[in-house]
Amino acid sequence: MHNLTVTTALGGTEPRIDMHGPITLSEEPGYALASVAARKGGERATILAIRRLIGPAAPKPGHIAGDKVTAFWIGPDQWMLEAPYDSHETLFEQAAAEVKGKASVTEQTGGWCRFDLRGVGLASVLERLCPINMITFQPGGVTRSSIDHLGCFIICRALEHISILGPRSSAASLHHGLLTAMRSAY
Amino acid sequence: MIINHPILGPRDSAEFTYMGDAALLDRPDWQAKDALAQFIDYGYLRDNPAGPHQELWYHEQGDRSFLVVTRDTTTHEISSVKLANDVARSRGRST
Amino acid sequence: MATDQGKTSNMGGLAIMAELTGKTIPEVGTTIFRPPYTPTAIGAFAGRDRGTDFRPTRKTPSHKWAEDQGAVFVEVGMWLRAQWFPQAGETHWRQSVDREVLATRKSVGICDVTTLGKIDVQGADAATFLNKIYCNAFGKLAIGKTRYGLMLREDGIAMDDGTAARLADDHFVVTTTTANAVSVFRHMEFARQCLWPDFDVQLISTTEAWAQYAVAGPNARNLLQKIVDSEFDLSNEAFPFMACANVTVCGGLRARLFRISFSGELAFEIAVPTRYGDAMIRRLMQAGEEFEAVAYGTEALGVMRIEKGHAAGNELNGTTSALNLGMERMVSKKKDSIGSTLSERSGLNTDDALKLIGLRPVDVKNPVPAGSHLITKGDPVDATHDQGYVTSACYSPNLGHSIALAYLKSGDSRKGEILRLVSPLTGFDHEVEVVSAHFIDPEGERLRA
Amino acid sequence: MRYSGLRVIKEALTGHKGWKPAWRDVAPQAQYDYIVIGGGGHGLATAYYLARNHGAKKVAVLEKGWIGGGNVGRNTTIVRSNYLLDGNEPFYEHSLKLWEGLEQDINYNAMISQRGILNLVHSDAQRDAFTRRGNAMILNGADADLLSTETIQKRYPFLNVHNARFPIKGGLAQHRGGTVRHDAVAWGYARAADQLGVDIIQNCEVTGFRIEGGKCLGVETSLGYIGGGKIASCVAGSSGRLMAKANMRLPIESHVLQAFVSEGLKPVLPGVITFGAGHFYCSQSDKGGLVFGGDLDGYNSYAQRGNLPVVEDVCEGAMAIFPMLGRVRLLRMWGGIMDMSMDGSPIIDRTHIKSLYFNGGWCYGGFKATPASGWCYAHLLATDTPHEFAKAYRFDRFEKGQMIDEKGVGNNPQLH
Repeated sequence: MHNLTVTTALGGTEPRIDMHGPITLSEEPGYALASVAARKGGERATILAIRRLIGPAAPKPGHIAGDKVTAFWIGPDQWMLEAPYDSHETLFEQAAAEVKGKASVTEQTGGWCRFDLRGVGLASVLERLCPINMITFQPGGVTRSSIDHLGCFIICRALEHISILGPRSSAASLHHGLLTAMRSAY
Repeated sequence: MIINHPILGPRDSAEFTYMGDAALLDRPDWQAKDALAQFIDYGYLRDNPAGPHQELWYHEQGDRSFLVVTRDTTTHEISSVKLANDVARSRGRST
Repeated sequence: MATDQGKTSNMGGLAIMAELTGKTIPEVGTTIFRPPYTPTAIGAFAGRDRGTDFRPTRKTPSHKWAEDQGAVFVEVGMWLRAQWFPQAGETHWRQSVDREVLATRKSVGICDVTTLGKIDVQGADAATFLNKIYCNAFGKLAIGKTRYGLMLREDGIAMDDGTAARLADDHFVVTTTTANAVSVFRHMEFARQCLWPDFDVQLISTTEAWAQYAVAGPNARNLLQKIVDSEFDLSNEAFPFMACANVTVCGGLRARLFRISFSGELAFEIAVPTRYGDAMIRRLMQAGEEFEAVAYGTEALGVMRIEKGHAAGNELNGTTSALNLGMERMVSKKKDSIGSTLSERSGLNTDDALKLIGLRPVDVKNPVPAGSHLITKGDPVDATHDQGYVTSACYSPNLGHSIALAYLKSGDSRKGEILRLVSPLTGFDHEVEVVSAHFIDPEGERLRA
Repeated sequence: MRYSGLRVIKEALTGHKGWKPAWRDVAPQAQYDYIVIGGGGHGLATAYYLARNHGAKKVAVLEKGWIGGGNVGRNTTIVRSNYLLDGNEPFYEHSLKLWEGLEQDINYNAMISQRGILNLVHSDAQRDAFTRRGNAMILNGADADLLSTETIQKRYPFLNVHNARFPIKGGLAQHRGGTVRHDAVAWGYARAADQLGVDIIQNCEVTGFRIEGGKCLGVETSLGYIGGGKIASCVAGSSGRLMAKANMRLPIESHVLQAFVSEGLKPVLPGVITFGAGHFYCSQSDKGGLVFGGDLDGYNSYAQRGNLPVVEDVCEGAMAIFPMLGRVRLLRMWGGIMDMSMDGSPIIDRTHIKSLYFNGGWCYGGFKATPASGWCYAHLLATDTPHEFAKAYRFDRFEKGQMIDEKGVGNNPQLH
């Protein structure tokens, strides 16, 4: 085994945690990501493969499903899989084995940084960041939008737990934007 | 402006990138006898109507779909939104 | 509307109009309303995006390492890239850059090239699709090989260039320039969804998913052999120029290895998952100690690519064609590709079209600054007699004088001609000689070593 | 009536009873030698130079609305000739020279103020590109000056030079550039043309062309048919709509560009500053308001209003470069319709229909071009040969592949 050290998107060796008011903002490096895009004619097979990977049916647009391995919709016939990094470092290989050539699978773990917001009153933070209707945005909902000029996935895992996936290279800018919005809201 | 995405519902136009007249779907055949003339027309001439206009919007900050949006250029009112992929297929675009 | 932009005077104006026309004020109506309703502070519109937070900053995974090395950074689009790495005793940036260039050409240098755009192209029609996107042919590229590709806009002008590596029959990794990564992806999505909707091809950007480092110089292979796991043969026979492969490094970490060269040296680019980027650059530098490896920045990268005559953003400036770049033979006539038809228009193929050439100063003490214009000796210095302009310039520590890339009318047939290089803006007027753009190793022996 | 200082004093002493309307209100005649469609800056300048330079007698300008009501009254008043390419620079430099002599020529105070224009530089690559541009300007007889960061800081101490997201690393200045009072340009040209016998007919909308045997004979208007020897379209922003009546498709899309003005301030900004990296430019009007703008909204539009994302973008750009502007209040924003051509450069040419001429595609550079556009268009109309400075502005440049693409973005009108 190699012994290369991992750095988080913010450049540290430990994930950063910030608390302000009722909200906790944490850097979450512990997830592997892989994108799955159905090939022509492989749409049905891809949906079935995703079900085998996550348990429940492949999520519809705007949704996330699954437990340990989850999938969320990212575009027509495309999903992103996520799973704990420690147990699923090569999630993309597992997915590729499952889709059996009916879908294109790409490792995306390094492409995204993830920040989780936890606490009561997340709507006040989110409404300062992006044009999401926080009344209809319920657990299991996923949307992609722009936060401070950065294209991000916003995932509602629970009413008091929202994940934001943004481009890894801009992690510091995104983190600053989230923290500023927290301070502005509370 | 709000664009009613056929899959995702109403979305802020700020999430999109405008990509021009939907006539850009009709790329000429390179082997046609008058291919050069057709490509010049395709590349440079536009109807540019004052009224309903079919145009391409790319959901760059969203699901990366290209949409064909019919929008009145005098009022910005949007009357129809379709996936460009479907429109391209229905127009018989293949290879 | 005077100083209040009609906010208060409008009512008075409407009242006068009413009197003149014999109507009441409501009958006259009001003017077209222009927002904001009430004067509003500009800061309220600008919100939080101010100062250095005006736009996001993009940093590569080696950013902190580069900061530790004292790197000077430069803005390239949204990215911050290390421009050069000053060492103790160096007081002028040229000292640092010259040292980085010389050390790389002499032994080995390492450069962070993570910022290059990367697009994963998969599907049964991936090769057919790339044949449409690039003006040169990709259908027959062998698995495990990389090819340089030139992308045209539909109007026949060069859009971007880069490489496409074939990892499997149905899987390519395309690289783009740093500046055009977003627009090229958009362009390819347009082609995929709108022009060829029935192709089986899937695109996804992987720019950020991989940390990528160029390892260049005569000792590049020796260095990498210490990094790449021993079951992978890096010899020239097993892994020749333009080869690519999935490998493992440092005892099992998945990585991608490309034998491509921007510097003109024997060179590789090694990509590892981003979270290992910081560890990788440190490991590379450590492994390079015995070869006196240097880290080099974008400035040295620029010097070496100019010495080698490689076009970059300054040459692909949105108005130049494959012909201007000297790559007209790459535009395949046997297939349809975006831009190929309109590139045939007469105005883009005149006898006196600009051609990319090299320049050297007649008096080697002189610089050859970018942005200068070229005038035939004896001609008046005015726009009518303008023969071209310098796109990229640098001091070449290998040649001991300044060199430049330039566009010159009929440039390819004017080698050896002495021209006036003028920059009235900066008060510069000297003689230069037209030479080949390939200043170093024109036969490409080094990069095939 | 000539305007002069003496005249102002005399009128002041006699109750201002002697002033006459600046131009006549006339009914259209049945037939003209030249019909210029569009009473904006370009149309009025064309009519003026037709009469002044070419001795044309029977000239009419047909204006759908009122003089000064279109783009000539909606722009941000900047004049400059800092272009790069051969097709453009001689034309715009000619225009700047005409601006310099305009007030004497038309006997009208257009408040021409050569306060200078500065394009900020943020990187070495940009400095190289601006060096090439500055040299091209000088080779074409214009003025250009490459400024260091220190000079800029001294001259514009309020700029955010070092602590910005895009620090300022110099700038390309054209000291002869500046601003002109836009409405006065329309009024001044209208008055000058009128004095040379040009009929200016307001509230006269062209509803169609009478074309027989491939030749344009005249125009149908809201005031009835008017015959003309030569018909000249000059309706920037409405070119697509008008030429569609002659069944012509153009290499043009219509887009909306927003502009903004703040409350009046004491003098703070000596000159015009453009901040390309942040899509923002700004000058201060003589009344004290900051006049500024940014990018196109970026989609086809004939509605003279834009959308909020661009407003935010422009205000962000404003504060990025002038942090002090945060508390300055924005009074108004508005949109103008731009004829965005396929290479970002204009067209002054004959059409395939005999006797029908076209001037348009000015993108957002129309105001500064006003005098030269009128000058060159009048030359084309009178002589049927393109003017030397406008010979590149032909329709056929697209089929020949001779685009004049300053920005290098290709056939994407929304990006020019």
